[in-house]
Amino acid sequence: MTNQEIFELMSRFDQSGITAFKLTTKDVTLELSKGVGVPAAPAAGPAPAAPAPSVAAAPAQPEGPCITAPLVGTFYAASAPDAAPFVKVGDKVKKGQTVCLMEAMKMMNEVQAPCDCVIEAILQEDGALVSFGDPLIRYREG
Amino acid sequence: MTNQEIFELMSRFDQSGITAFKLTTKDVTLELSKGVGVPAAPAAGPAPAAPAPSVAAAPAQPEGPCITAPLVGTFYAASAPDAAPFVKVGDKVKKGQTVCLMEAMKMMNEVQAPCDCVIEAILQEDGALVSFGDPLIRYREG
Amino acid sequence: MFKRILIANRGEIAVRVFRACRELDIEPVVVYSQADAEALHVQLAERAYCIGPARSADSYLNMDAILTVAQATGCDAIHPGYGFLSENDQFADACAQAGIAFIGPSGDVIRAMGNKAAARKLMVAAGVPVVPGSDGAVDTAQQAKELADSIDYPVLIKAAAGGGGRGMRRVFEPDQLIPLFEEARSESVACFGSGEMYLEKLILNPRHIEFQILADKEGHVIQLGDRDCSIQRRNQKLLEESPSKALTPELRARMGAAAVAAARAAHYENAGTIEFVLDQEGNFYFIEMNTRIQVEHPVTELVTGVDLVREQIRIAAGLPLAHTQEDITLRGHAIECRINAEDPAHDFQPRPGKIDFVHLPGGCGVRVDTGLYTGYTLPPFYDSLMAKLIVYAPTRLEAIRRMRRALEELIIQGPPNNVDLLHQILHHPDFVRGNYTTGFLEANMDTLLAWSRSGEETEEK
Amino acid sequence: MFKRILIANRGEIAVRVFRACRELDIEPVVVYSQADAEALHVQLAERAYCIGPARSADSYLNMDAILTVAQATGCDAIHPGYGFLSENDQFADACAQAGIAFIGPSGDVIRAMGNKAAARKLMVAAGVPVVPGSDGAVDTAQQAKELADSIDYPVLIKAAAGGGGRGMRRVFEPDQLIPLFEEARSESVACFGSGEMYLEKLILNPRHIEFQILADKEGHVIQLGDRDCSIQRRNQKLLEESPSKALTPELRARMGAAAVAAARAAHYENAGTIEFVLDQEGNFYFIEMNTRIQVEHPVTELVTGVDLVREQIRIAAGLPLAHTQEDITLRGHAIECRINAEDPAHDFQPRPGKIDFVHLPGGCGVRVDTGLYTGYTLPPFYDSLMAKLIVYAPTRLEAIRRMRRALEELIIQGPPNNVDLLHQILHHPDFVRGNYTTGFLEANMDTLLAWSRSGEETEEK
Repeated sequence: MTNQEIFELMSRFDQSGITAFKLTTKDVTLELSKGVGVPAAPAAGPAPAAPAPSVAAAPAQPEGPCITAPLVGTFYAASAPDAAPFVKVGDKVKKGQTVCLMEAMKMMNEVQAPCDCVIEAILQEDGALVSFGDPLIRYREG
Repeated sequence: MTNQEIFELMSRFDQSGITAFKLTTKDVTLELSKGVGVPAAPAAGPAPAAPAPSVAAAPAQPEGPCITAPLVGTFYAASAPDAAPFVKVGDKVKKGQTVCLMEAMKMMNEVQAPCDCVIEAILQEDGALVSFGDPLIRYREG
Repeated sequence: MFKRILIANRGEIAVRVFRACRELDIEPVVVYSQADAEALHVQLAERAYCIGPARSADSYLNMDAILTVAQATGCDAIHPGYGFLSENDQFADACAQAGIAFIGPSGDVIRAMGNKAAARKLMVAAGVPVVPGSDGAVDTAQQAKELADSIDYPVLIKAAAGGGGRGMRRVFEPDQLIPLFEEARSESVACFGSGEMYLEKLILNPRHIEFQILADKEGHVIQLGDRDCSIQRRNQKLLEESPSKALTPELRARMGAAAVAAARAAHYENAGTIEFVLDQEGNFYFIEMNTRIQVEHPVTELVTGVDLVREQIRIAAGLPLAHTQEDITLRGHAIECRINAEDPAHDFQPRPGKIDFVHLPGGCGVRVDTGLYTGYTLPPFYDSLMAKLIVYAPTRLEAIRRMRRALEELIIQGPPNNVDLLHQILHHPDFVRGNYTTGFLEANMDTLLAWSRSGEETEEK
Repeated sequence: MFKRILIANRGEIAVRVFRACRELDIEPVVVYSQADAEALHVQLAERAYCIGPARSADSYLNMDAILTVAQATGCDAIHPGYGFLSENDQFADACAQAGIAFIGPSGDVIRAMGNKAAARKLMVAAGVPVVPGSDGAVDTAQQAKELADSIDYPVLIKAAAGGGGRGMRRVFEPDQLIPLFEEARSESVACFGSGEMYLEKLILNPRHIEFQILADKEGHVIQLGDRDCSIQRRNQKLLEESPSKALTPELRARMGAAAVAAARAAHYENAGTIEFVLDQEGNFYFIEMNTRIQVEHPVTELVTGVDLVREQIRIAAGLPLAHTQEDITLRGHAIECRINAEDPAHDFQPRPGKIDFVHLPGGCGVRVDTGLYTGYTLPPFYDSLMAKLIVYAPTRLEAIRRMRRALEELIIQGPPNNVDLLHQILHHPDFVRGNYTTGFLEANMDTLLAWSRSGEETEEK
């Protein structure tokens, strides 16, 4: 990998909302990360003064691929308060299988597994309001 | 990887919003990190908008040692409008010899050579108002 | 009073509403698109939710997402700002159905004022002058002639399907009316396949004058004076001031009364704006009503001392107006400049990008409303408004001088912007005299841009 | 009017005067020390000259250097700002001799008001109340007793040479006067080798109230209302407001009249401030006159609408006052917070250094006067004032809430500052009620600092 290629990767990374980057090829490993909530370069962005810290800060970035929220809404791990959760850590699920629900405007939206995979972690609390794009469930393919 | 390549990587990293950088190749591992909240490159200071550029900008830095203005005042290369200048380029002067005058509050202040030296350049125009500390005359010892 | 307000907008207006909430001890909840994760309103907020990807249709126009957040966070009101959902009648209805106060008028009022023909009829009935013309299509040249004779010349003939000047004719002489009407209709038929024609009075060199209105749920309506928004480029306002130099106290009173009558006729509630054109003889005509807070509202705030966003929130909460018409006096003079990320030298192309360094002006009589900060990257998905610079001074000339020095202090390092152009406008003799119409920018753009360039060259020397 | 003004100061006040010059179409010439080459006033100016090294005595107090620049650049006036040479009678004289207008009163007036004893006599003669007491030394305990009986208790006995409370006694009961006087004198003799004693009325829990004055060369004198500057730490003002909550309209009128009388007695010219202490019974006493613009002048500008620095320049140019007393009405409420580079947690140690990032608040009713910018380094040679945050709102409570939100928006990344402390003051019940005296900060400092700390801990969680 040439420096020029690295610069390009750095620049893309820098301008993106991505906070961690790791690339491994046969010859090279490149890891990049950025402080949470810190806008790209020269200076850190404003943060609230006296009151509480910004909730806008992205949640801690889990390692591995995640199923993310397809819309802003309330996260439900189960179909009803008393029911068993759709999935739990260690479960093997099939592509298209429902893994959780997202409620928006009193509509329940089923969220489905993108591939055959094993559930590694449930990243949201049941009943939490979750932003669009936030990670819901971490998995590994298989 | 040459030092030059590393410098380039450091510089890019420094100017970016990236806070951690790790590169591993067959031969080399390079790790860079920055404290969060500390701006990278020093932000450029403000400069005037529509009107003329700032006179405050430091004058072009001459190479070599200079005799600087010991006070703010008017620079005179000669003792009178018609008189020959105290010194001209190429002159050899002795330590303590008067090289120019600075007028402040109608008082003439003689500026003297700090050592035996050869005059290399006269850096101010006759009659110009010169800031404290600004270079007046460039010289080389000898 | 509300406990929690969702701010359904971005940019400087989201920050503006956020500030008003904090000052009223109301908890603001903000939303943002994925492109705005670093935006100032998000950084300031304790509660911020991403409602969708960058595209407005999927985020700031996504009613379901916004209402979902409002309900899940227990918001009792939504402030729509301007643009986006602010004049969307369905959104106002949906808020009402969800039991959340929409900070603005009802869906019915938005619908009524959003339909130009209906609004025009309402105004005519309320005795508010509208631009004279055919209230619908004119079928024959003879009908057109009769109408033109009755409303007096010059008149404008325009094809319903027209565009780009095709199918359009200005008529200054009565004997030209019939031939030009026929010409225009033939052109329209040829170009657009339609012979449907309209006719209206041609307003030469108009001023764009608007009046700020506040109306509460109890039916109290007041006007807060005028704003002159004639400095426009392709209907985009660039600089606004209050009060207008074109109005005499008598004319201001008459237009203000007409604005109040217009708002009453619309059964208006909350803050709104009545837009008029003013011709050179001092005749004014209703154009449209904006049923939301306007970008240029700060100039009114400065000359009246009334915090309009605060009043919007109070009105929506059911409180009566805090001021009577007698309380409102215009004091001093205010000017607003819109600082846009656009390149005047290249046809005003929008220029988003990284802001490497910002230094905002301050001091006596200077207000800045912005979402900018050093290091912020302007996303390319939304409008190019970066900041509003507003000055206030006892007189117009002092305000002009204050704005010049404020623009001179403003530094935005990054993509090109329109600061130099604004600075040149503030030096143009016609602007300084207050002698300008909506044609000012088009007529003077070449001169102004040349001045900007020569300034740059001087600087580079 | 002047053509060119030399600004003989630095920091935010240099920027303030610079702005006023630009707005009056007067060319500003600035000077700076070697430590200030990167300062904002230097960056803004087209003409800037370094007048000496960092040490004030060699630069900002260097009269010859300043006059040299003024003369060589053809300045017809010098604005001294506050501090430095602003109350230096010799400098005012030197300007006059050099034919350059000093923007302030004459050297004679500065001398007269700078001598406390002489100023006190002048005020007594003009009927302005002064703190009752011995006009000079009290020779015997018996004389002290007689004086104390006549001015009423409590009184304060103090040694001329005293300090740190030594040689000082508070006397609340008449029969304690003589024993305490002897005690204090013995202590003074023992500690300082001097038995020279003074006596004055002890003002319990005073308020520091000052009145802004403007006076022109024609002898017109007006007052522009009061400022309450009681929030002080070791005589350093931290937060000021106008109008004071402690004054009734009647008391305000009486104090204002006394301030005008004081300025007239001094044959005052230009902007000045009459400082009073106000006791809990509503008695007020002249303390001193400040013969310059004050740090806290913006609060008066906001409630009166008068640009004081502009007026200073106009007066010095020989123009009559632009306002009569009748023109001046106090409208709304203004508060100023001084943002200092100091660490409240470590005994308010000054903390100069690099400012890595600045984000200043803005929006409705917010004014910032500062020389800060992102990347600026505060030099360690001068005072720790970084910025002044000033808010304006219709009522005091709204102003308090606006200031809170402005402080919440303010971000200065770099060395510690006093923003959290100010934020806590604005939440203290006694402050919110307006129920505070010059003892407020000392009495509440521990609480306020504890609140600041707990806020930080909460944030870190």
